Order: sequence, then C-alpha cells, then structure tokens
Amino acid sequence: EETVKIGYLAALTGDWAAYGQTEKNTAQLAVDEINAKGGIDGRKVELVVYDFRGRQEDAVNAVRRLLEEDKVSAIVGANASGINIATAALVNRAEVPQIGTVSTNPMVTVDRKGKVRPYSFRICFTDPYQGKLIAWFAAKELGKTKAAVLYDIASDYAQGLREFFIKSFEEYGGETVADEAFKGAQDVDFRAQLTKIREAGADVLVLPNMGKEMALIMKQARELGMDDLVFVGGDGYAEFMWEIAGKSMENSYWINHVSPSDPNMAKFFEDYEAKYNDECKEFVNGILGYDAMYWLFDAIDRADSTDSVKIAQALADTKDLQLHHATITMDEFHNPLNKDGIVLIAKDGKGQFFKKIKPE
Amino acid sequence: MDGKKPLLSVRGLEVSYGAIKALLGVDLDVYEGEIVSVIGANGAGKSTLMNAIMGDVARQAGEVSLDGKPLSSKSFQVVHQGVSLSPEGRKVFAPLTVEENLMMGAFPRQDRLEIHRTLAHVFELFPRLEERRQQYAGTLSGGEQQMLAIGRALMSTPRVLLLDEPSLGLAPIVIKDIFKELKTINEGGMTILLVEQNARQALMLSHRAYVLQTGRVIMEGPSKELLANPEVEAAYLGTGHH
Amino acid sequence: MSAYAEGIFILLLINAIAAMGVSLLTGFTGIFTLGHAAYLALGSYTTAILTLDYGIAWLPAVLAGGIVAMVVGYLIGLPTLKLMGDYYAIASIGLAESIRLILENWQSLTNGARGLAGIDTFTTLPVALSFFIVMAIVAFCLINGRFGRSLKACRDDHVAAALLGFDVAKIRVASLSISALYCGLAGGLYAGFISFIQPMMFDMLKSTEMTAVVVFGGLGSMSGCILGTTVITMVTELFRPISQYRMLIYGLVLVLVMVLRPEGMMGQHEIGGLLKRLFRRGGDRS
Amino acid sequence: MTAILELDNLNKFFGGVHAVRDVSFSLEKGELAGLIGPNGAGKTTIFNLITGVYPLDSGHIVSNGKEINGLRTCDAVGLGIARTFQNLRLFKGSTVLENVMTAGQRHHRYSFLEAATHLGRWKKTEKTIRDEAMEYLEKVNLAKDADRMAGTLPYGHQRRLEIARALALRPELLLLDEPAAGMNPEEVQALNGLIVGIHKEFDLTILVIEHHMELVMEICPHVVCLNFGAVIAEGPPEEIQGNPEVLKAYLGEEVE
Amino acid sequence: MATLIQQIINGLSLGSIYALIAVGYSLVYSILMFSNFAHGGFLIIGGYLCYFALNSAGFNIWVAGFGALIGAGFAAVATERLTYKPIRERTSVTLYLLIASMGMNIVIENIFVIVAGGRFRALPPVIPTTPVHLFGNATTSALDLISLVTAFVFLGGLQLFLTKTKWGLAIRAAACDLRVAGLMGVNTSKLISIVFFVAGLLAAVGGIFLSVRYTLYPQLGMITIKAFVAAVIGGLGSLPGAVVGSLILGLAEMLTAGFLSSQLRDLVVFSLLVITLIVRPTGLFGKDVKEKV
Ligand SMILES: Nc1ncnc2c1ncn2[C@@H]1O[C@H](COP(=O)(O)OP(=O)(O)OP(=O)(O)O)[C@@H](O)[C@H]1O
Ligand SMILES: Nc1ncnc2c1ncn2[C@@H]1O[C@H](COP(=O)(O)OP(=O)(O)OP(=O)(O)O)[C@@H](O)[C@H]1O
Ligand SMILES: CC(C)C[C@H](N)C(=O)O
Ligand SMILES: [Mg+2]
Ligand SMILES: [Mg+2]
Repeated sequence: EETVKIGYLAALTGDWAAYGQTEKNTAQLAVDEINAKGGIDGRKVELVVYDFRGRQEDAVNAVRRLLEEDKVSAIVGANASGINIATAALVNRAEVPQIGTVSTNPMVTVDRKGKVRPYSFRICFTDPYQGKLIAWFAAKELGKTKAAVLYDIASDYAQGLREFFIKSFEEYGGETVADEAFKGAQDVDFRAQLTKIREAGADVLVLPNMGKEMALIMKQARELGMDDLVFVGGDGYAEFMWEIAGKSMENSYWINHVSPSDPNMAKFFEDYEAKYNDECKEFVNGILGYDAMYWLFDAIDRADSTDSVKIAQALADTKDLQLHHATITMDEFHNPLNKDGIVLIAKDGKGQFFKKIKPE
Repeated sequence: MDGKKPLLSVRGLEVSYGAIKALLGVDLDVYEGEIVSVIGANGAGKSTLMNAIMGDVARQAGEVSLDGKPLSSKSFQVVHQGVSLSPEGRKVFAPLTVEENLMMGAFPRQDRLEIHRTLAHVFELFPRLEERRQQYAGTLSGGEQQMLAIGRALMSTPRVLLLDEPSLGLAPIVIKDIFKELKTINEGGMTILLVEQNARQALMLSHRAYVLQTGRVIMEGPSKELLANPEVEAAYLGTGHH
Repeated sequence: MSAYAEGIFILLLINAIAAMGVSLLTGFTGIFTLGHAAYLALGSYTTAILTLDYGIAWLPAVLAGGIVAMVVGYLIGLPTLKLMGDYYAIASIGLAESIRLILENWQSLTNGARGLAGIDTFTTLPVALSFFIVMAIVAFCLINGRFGRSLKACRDDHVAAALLGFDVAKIRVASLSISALYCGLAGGLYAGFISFIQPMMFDMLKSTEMTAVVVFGGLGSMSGCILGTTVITMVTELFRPISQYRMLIYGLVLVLVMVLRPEGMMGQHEIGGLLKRLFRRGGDRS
Repeated sequence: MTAILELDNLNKFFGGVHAVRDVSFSLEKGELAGLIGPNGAGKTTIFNLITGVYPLDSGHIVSNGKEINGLRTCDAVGLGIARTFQNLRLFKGSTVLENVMTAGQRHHRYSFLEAATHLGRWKKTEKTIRDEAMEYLEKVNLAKDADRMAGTLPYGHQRRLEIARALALRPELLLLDEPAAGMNPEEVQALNGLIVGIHKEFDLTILVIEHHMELVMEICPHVVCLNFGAVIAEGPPEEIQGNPEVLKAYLGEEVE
Repeated sequence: MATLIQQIINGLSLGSIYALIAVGYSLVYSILMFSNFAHGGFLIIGGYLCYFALNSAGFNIWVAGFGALIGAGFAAVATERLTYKPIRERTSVTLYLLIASMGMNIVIENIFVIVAGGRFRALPPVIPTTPVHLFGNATTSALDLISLVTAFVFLGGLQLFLTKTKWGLAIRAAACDLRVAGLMGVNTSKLISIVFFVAGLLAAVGGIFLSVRYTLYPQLGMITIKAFVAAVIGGLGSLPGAVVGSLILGLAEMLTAGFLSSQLRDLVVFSLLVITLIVRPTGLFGKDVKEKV
C-alpha cells in the first residue's frame, strides 16, 4: 500500500525546545490515531521529524532534506513566523505545502509583493488581528493608556506584532510611551530597557516575544521594583516561563488562540497524558499542532492523492472544516477566517482561561 | 677515586628522537667534589646527555643514579633530588624580571635567609645582573642572559650542577671569571658536570673528561692526559688562540 | 547523484573554497583568524542584496561579493594586522562580530537579524565546481613560487623577513585580502545555495569551524585543507538528522583533531608531494 | 674611497638604560671590520639601529653619502645592507633551499598574473632563482642539505645557512652578529676561511660582531671596541689587543 | 538624573557578574597563555550540579553549592588532563588549545542539551534577588551586591597568591616556559591542575550566580564571551584588569542601551574590544614585553 510521508519541522533543542517537543508529541499522537483507524483512505501516514534548534539556518537545511531526501508530500511546522518565512521560498519552488502552527506574521503566506504564496498555509490567526486583540484588551478591558513595548528585533513575528499593536492601541486612544528592542536568542539582560520603561511611566508592558525572553523580562522588571506594571503578552505564552519567572508571572495576561479548558479538547489532553505520561504543558502548540495534522489528513483525503500539488489545492479549498479546536475556512491568503481571540491569565502557577474577546 | 662510589652515575643510557639515535649506550661517572667535562663535536649528543640526566628528554634505556639511588624520570623531581641544569641556549623566563628569574632558581629551597645569601653571591659574580635586577630578562643582551641562566642554576645550590655550554656568547673576560668561579664553588664542595665547545678551557678546569662522538663515549680520562693527547688536540682543541 | 547527495557535494565545494582562503592566511602566512565567517557574510549579503533588490544577474553579483569582502579585508587589515599571534585572533573575533552586528542593525538594507529569504538558488553543481577548480588552480599557483615563499617567510619570522626586504605589513594585508576574496566568493555561492541568509549564521562558531577545518587538514597544506573540509562537512552533514548529537559530535571532532593530530592530517605536505614520494620509493624498491 | 657606512653620534636608550652612547665610526667600502665589546655593550643594538629594527634616539646613520635615519626594516636591503642574527632567525617551516630562494627572489620579477597561473615567465624565472640559490648553498657547503627543513640542521650549519641567505640578497654591506657562537675551534677556523672568501669573492664590506678573538684578531684589519654603549677603542687588531682599556673591560689581563 | 544613576547601577551589577567569570579566563590565560573558551562549559556544569543537588538529591544549599564548586573544579581538571595536556605536550602553538577549548565548550553544552533537555531550570533563589533600594528610586538586587563582593574577594585572594608566594611566581614562570619551569623543580602538571581547579571553581560560582540571576539552560555559557571581551580589555592575564574591564564593559553596555539604542550595545562591546587591541594590544593592565632582536 502507498504511504503518505509528512514532514514535521520542530525545535527539539534550543530556546524553543519546550514548544517543539510538545508539537512533535502531538503530531505523533495524531498520526498514531489515524493509522490505528487504518490510515487515510487506506494510506498509512509516516511522520518524519527534524529538529531546527530554533534557528532559520537549520530549518532551511531540514526542509531541504525533507524535500530532497525524504520527498515528503507536505510539511507541518514550524511554530514561528521567521522560520516559515525563511523556508517559504524552498517549499513554494518545490511545490510542497507547509502549514505553520502558530506562525502568525502575514508574510508567512504572502510574499513581499503581497501575492499569496501558493504552498504556504497556517492554522492560526494573523498578527494584525492579534495586535488589535492586545490593544483592545489593554485599552478597553484593562483601561490602560500608557503602553510600553519591549520586542525582539531578531524576530519577524515580534517586529510585526509590535507594529500592529501600536497602530491599534493608538486608534483606541492609548499612547505608546516606550518602544524598546532587544535581540532574541542573545540578550538575557533587559534592565537597561526596563529602566527606560520605568522612567517613561508606562502602566502596561506589552510583550510580543518568545517565552524565554518574556519570562526574563518579567522577572527583571519585578527585581527592579516595578511592581505595578501590568504585563500583557502575545501568543508566545508558555508554561515553561513559570520556571524562569516564578511569581513575577502572576496576574499577567496573554492573548492566545486556544484555551486549556476548552471542553472540545478534553479528550486530546487525556490521550496525550496516557501516551506520554505527561500533561500537555505547552497546550497552545499542542492543540494547534494536533489540529494542523488533522487538517492535513482531511486535505489528503479530499485530494485523494499523495501528490503535493493536489494536497495544496485541497488545503486552499478548505471550507467549514470541523477540527477539534475550531471550524476553519481558508481565505484567499491561506489564513483561516474568524478565529477566536482568547485571553489567558497567569494565576496560581499556571495559565488559565480568562475570557474570550472580540474587538470592534 | 678508586674504590669510591660515584655520586652521579650513568649506565648504558640510550636516547632517540624519533628515528634519530642521539645516545647509544653512554656510561659516565662523576665523583663527589669533581669537575667533569664532556667535549665533542656539534651534534655529538652532549646536550641530549644533560637533558636525559635531568629527565627532560625520555631515557629509552639505561640508568641514571645519584648516590646509588635512581634519579627520577621527571625533571622537577630530579631538581629536588639535588641536580640542576643551566640549559643550552639560555632559556631565561623572558617576561619575568632578572630577580624573579633568580628566585625561580631557588624554587626547591625552603631556607629564606640562605637564599638571599646565595642571591648576593650571584650578584657579586655578575654585577651586571644586580644593575638590571628589575629588567625583563627577555630584553637582556645575549651575554647577560647567559649570565642569568648560570646564576639561576647556582641559586638552587645543587649537589651536582650541570652546565651546558656556559661560555656561549660571553665576552672573553667573563668566560675567564666564570671558569674561575666554577673552580671556587667546586672547591666549596659542589660537584660539576660541564659541557663545553671551548674544550681547551674546559679541560684545563676539570679533573676528568669524556669525549663524545655520535652518541658514544670514545675516550675518557684525567683532563691533563686528554689535553696532551694529540688526537684530542687535533680534533677538538683547534690551533688558534688560547 | 540524488538531489540530496548533490547538495552535500555543492556545500563541500563551497566550504573548500572558503577553506583555501583561510588556509592561505592561517597555514601559509601564520595569521590565525577566528573571524572569517564575516567575509562569508559580506559575500553572501552582497550577492543576495544585488540579486534580490537590484535584479543583478548572479555571476556579477557573486563576483561583487568577493570584491566587497576583499576590500573590507584590506581596510580591516591595515590597522589590525600589526597585531601578532593571539592578539590578532582575538581582534578578529571582535571584527567579525562587529561586521555581523552591523549587518544585523542595518535593517533597511539587510532586513536585520531576521535575514533575507528567497534568494535565487543559482549555485548548481557545475557552477560550484567551476568556481572551485578556478580558485584551486589559482591558490596552488600562488603558493608555489615567490608569493608563497614570501608568505611563509612572514609566517616563520617576521623580523628576518623584513630584513630580506619584505614589507611584512603589506604582505600580511595582501594575504588577508586574497583570503577574504576567497571567502567572499564562497559566501556568494553559499547564498545561492541555501536561499536564506541571516547574520546569525556567520557567528563565532562558524568562524571557528573554518579555522578548525584548516588546522585539521594541516597548516601549510592546500590539499590538506580540502581534505579537512571534506571530512568535516561529511561528518556534520551525516549527523544532521540526529541533531541533538550532531553538535556534540562536531565538538568532539574539533577536540579530537586537536588532541590527536595538532599538525593536521597532511602536516605541511601536499597530496601531490606525498604521491611523488611514494612513487619514488616504490620505484627504488623494484 | 667613500665611506659605505658612517655612524655619527648614535644614541639609544631603553628606559633608563643608555645602551648606545655617542657612537661614531665609519666603514670604508670593501673593509672587513670587527665589532667587539663586553656583554651588553650595545653591539647588537647598533646592528638593530642600522637596520631600522629599533628607532634611533639621536645621531645620524649615513650610507653611501645618504642619511638613512628612521629607515624601515624592509628598506635596508634596498640600500644594500644584509645581516644575520645573534639568535638564529631562519624560516624553520621551509627547506634550506627555499630559505635562500626567498632571499634571492628579489632580483627576479614576474607579474601577479603569472604567479597566479604559472604561465609566461614563471617557469624560467623560478628556475633561475633556484639555480642561483643552489650556488650560494654550495659556497657555504650546504648544497647536499638543500631539501632538508631548515630547523633540523645542526646549529653550526644553521649559522652558515643564515650567511648564505644574506648573501643571496647581494648586499654591499654584510652585518654578521656572532656567526661563530656555539662553534668549536675547528669550525671557527673553517668559518674564518668562509668569511674571508666571501669578502673577496663578492666584493663585500663586512662588519662582524664576535667574542671569539681567534676570529676577529685574525681576519679583521679594523676593530671597534665598545663598552657601556660607547666606543672605547678603534684600530688594527694588534693595537686593540694591547689597549689597556680593552684589556681591562673585555679581554682580561693576559692576552696571548 | 535618576535614570543615569539607575543605569550606572545596572551597568556595575552586570559588570560584577562578568567580573566573576573574567577572572577565571584571566587566571587560565596567565598560566597557559590561551583563552579557555571551555570556561562557559565549566560554568554550566557548576549550575546544573547545583540544580540537581538541590532538586533531585534534596541537599541543602550549602552542600549543593559546595558540591557544585568541587564538581566543576574536577571537571576543569579532567578537561585539562584529557585534552589540553596532550596538546601542550605536542606543540607550543596555543591557538590549538584555543580551538580545542571551543570544541570542549560545544561538547559540554550539548551533553547538557541531551541529558538535561532544552528546558529552562531555575535555581531556587538561594542567593536573594530581592530589590535593594539605594538612593531614591535607584534599585539593585541583593544578588548583584553579593556577586560584586564575591568577585573582589576572589580577586584579592588570587592576586595575593600570584604576586606574593613562590607558587605564584612559579605559575608565571610556567606560563612562559613549562619545560624550563620543570627544570627549576616546579611540578608543572600539578601546578596546572591546581590552576584549572580554581578556574573551574570560579566558573561554578559564576554559574550559580547566573542561574539565579537569569535562568539555567545549556546555552547559558554563551554569556562568557562578554566576560572574555572584558578580560581582554582589562589585559589578559591581569586579574585586576579583568575586574576593571568587566565593570567598564557592563557600564558601556548599559549606558549604550539606556541612552543610545539597545540594538547597538553588542556593537559597542566588540568595537571596544577592537579599539583596545589596536591602541593597546595588551589591554589596560596587561604588560607589554617587546620581543628582543
Ligand atoms: N629535538 C630534536 N629532534 C630531533 N633530533 C634532535 C633533537 N635534538 C637533538 N637532535 C639530534 O640529536 C643529536 C644530538 O644532539 P645534541 O643537541 O645532543 O648535540 P650536542 O652535542 O649538544 O651538539 P651542539 O654542540 O651543537 O650543542 C643531533 O644529531 C641532533 O640533530
Ligand atoms: N629591547 C630592550 N629593552 C631594554 N633593554 C634592552 C633592550 N635591548 C637591549 N637592551 C639593553 O641594552 C644593552 C645592550 O644590548 P645589546 O644586545 O646591544 O648588547 P650586546 O653588545 O649585543 O651584548 P652581547 O654580546 O651580550 O650580545 C643591554 O644591557 C641590554 O640589556
Ligand atoms: C510561539 C509564538 C510566539 C510564535 C509566533 N506567533 C510567531 O509567529 O512567530
Ligand atoms: Mg648542545
Ligand atoms: Mg649581542
């Protein structure tokens, strides 16, 4: 019988290992489930996972290998916009679809001229929307007026989200009093920037970054005695941040794609726990990675082929597809339409559902 | 010397550098209170002999002993056993001052007061060194460095002092002084093994001598006899001055 | 050849071009560098920017990359190559990091730390091979003859070399410039191979690797450095799928190379010379 | 006859050390002169001043009527000056032959393009350089060792190789710093012959630093003696040998 | 004004962390004349040992901390015996040691990537990180003050040892010629082991401080490159230089980030390195011994 080879791009080591390990596990879970049911229309699924260590260079090499050596039909991952942007040219030239799990930057699916990249997809919402969610929450729900942003200049995601947030926040009448940058994967000391933020009198600090840096920032802010500053972060929220930031995390807010207490996901959490003897801590990556696989299964099924071009077409044609965490429909730019914005609150040592928001 | 046991004794010493055999079974004895010189052409293996006694190059075969006890194969232990070497080519510690170099010579010694007495003595012998006490050894002139190397070896007040070409690059007057000084310290009880290109002076100073040729002892005996030996004269003493 | 094997072969050729550059500087001129990734970076950025933003054809773009690297090498060499030994090596770390950070901060031109994606993949096997052959011939010709001898003189004893009439500073700068040219060209080809570049790719680790490869092959041996590149590229590429272990193995290789054969695989010899000797010896026997 | 080298009131300080003190003397073209003096008298320093290794603190160095103060080391050869070193400075990573070729190549040119391709004049020129280098090696009796690595030669041979390398520069003025150091009397004798031989054959002016009096007194008709950086005596060897100051500072009382 | 004071305090406190590490670099450099890039590796060994001793083995902080120091010390000695020593015995080119040390750093880092995983670990705040209010609004954390004091204590001790004892002299002699130092009666192997032990110990102290200040993960050793730069600016081989260089570097970084642009801070760091080398190759406190011809 013909098998379908699917590549998975995960950060198994490096700063993002926690995200990547979870995705790898959930992807394998999905594959095992589908194979247990006899595969997709009789085709067994084979998963090839490569580590990209959180670096574009390694991601590009891994994708080359997936395309040239393993000849996969489709690729899932990575979990960061910068990685997807770096690998987009390769997969589009090779005509193999790639689905980003939490890659939210618009450039993941459109090129520099604004044209859609035919083989690039994502399962999450995009940053113009996320920026608006954060701005709305900070301005309207928390009533903050003086925002500070501290963002990672080395990240496509962080740079984009910062820009979209500032634009929206000003539309909601707020003011950005401090706009500071750092270099992800290199900087660990943020006290200089935090001092400036303190001086600027900000009442909310917006963090559009990856987990490690956000955790260090929160920790150092509290150490500098900035006790009243409220943290509102983007979808980089991760449970591993508690280990670094500890109590400094408490009562921070996080805009995100999914909720850990989503009843539709209960079975997923159970199965995960049973298989890996570990709660699915990075649940955002877990859920989106899992559903990205199911989305792909569905597309392969509809394409009725392992041909990557046909699969890509099927992905693009997705309409009202019921997945576990949401029902998705692709727009012309390969972004799912109308996804929920969920706010998590960091409380009692873990991330909890706070509320669903819908900005006007 | 008959009947007496040698202080330093070398038996069947062999050393090679990779494929090159530098010493092919050397026997040599130095008795307490003696000055013994080793002469021989370039590349005969004189320096190798000295270094092998010190354990600074590996001995492939043979034994070296001091007072009947084997000498260690590690140079730092040999020094503690009472043998020290002024190596060929000066080898001073360039970034240390003259004084620090000399204090390094006294490393194995514990007797602080005595050390300062020896230091004063070395300065007496080489007044130039005292003038340059705080100068970095690396910036000394060639001859000054040679004086420092000798002084440094003296600082350890060893039972046996090994000198590898001490006169290299020194002014004639200094050579004379040094040979005189060697005689004095020898009379004071220090045993000396001396390697020299300046064979005539070495033979005039020493009690006994060995002639080394391509890794073998080809002649040995009282220095006076060797000095008078026409073969030695032709091969090693030259005809020029001195 | 499968596309994948071909990819590794291309990478190998590119690495070998860079290694020849480093070898010229480190092996033949005795200047240790821990910053040559910077010239790789300059070459690849020049090529990438020229092809992406200015629509210039790849060949002139690659050549321009080489020239930019060479000019920067020259300008850097003037003030810093009076430093000797370790101190130049340390300075080269600083210089390379500075260049990398400038690339990272010059957002409008380089897209900063996020890198440039979607570079045309023009470095096919014939392209890489032709570059390699030309560059290798030039390298071998240069080191055999007056230029090679003057480099070695500066390497072995710069004071004596000066007294033979060599302007040591000038020769060192010339050596660095040529070496930068090689790395710049390699960088341009690399950009056209990998399709995505980012300042982080040209960090200290990469620089160290470039020098280590040359040491591994044997300082003062051109063929040795090519051999060294082959071995190290193969080892690291073979272990790419098990990436957790790949870096560990890479580190171990570096250490083992230094511990077991600090004189390198080829010592100071060239493959040609060894073959000749072998042949001669064989002839004697018969 | 003009002076090929004139030192006029040279002074050099190292920190507090006045290493060279108002030194003046000159060498006529074609002379073979000796420079002697106690250790640390400043002999090597004078060589270093002449060849631009150290900058001069005051005074003038005139070569062939031209003032050459502040000369860059690498320009010394251009003025016809070559030297050897008290501490050997060979190119240890090159063969004996290459050492000499490296010096000799300055008299033959080919372009960078020819160097990078081995086309054009390359082959012929390289052959000439090699042949000439072999001739110099034969002069110093090292031709049989041409393919050995320079560093593996015995000490005395290395000294001769330095001389061959200096000769290949085709200098007018050759400065030798303790060429006989570490040699036995036999070898010193041979060296005497070599120096006298090249002096004649290449029409050289030679200034030699030595502590081996059997060398200096035998072959140098002109001897300069330094002490504490200053010239204390100058003249023919017989005169120097009898000079009480030289005796006291340098030779020691009784001289044969 | 308040900002300036705060930034200066930030700079000094960052500098004091660098200082702890830089002293280790300088110590090894002063004897073997090479920059031991494996120092970052020793640092994370110290950090992880302390972490596991506290969390898995349940020791109290004193025992855990002591164990970590000893452990890292031995790891450093083992590294020296297994890798540096054979190299040293074959060649005198110190650059080989430098490359080997970079290799060791990669090895150690990736051993932890494999055995400890990529997760971030935090040492419980064994060293208090509570804010300490200095004047007005200016704050620093207790940890920074302790690390500054620790750096000075170690520095003082080492400096006394190196300049006032004959072993210190022996270290400096061995630095310039190991064989000849042996000929003076110095047991150079033992001496070098001791130096590495102390360097490993210092690295572990740095590792524990860093883990508490930031977090513990395999790539934590990366920060040592800054400490290395500081050691060079101060003058490799000079311990006071290492401390002064570190404080200068910390200040330069924080003031650049605070008043110019945070993106430029590393550029300033490395430019400072290059400029120092060009103007004064041996750094602020290094001594310059010229080669005699
Ligand atoms: N490190 C080395 N590697 C290889 N061969 C060596 C080494 N040291 C010495 N030799 C060789 O060993 C032999 C003996 O050398 P050694 O230095 O002992 O001679 P020597 O009698 O001291 O000569 P000299 O009078 O020149 O000092 C020589 O042939 C020399 O070439
Ligand atoms: N770079 C330097 N720094 C400090 N002092 C120096 C330097 N070079 C030489 N000296 C000092 O200058 C003096 C002259 O040195 P020089 O080397 O010229 O002596 P020399 O006459 O050649 O002696 P020798 O016969 O011993 O070689 C010496 O006392 C030496 O210590
Ligand atoms: C894990 C997330 C912070 C990733 C982010 N949304 C990105 O696109 O890069
Ligand atoms: Mg000898
Ligand atoms: Mg001299």
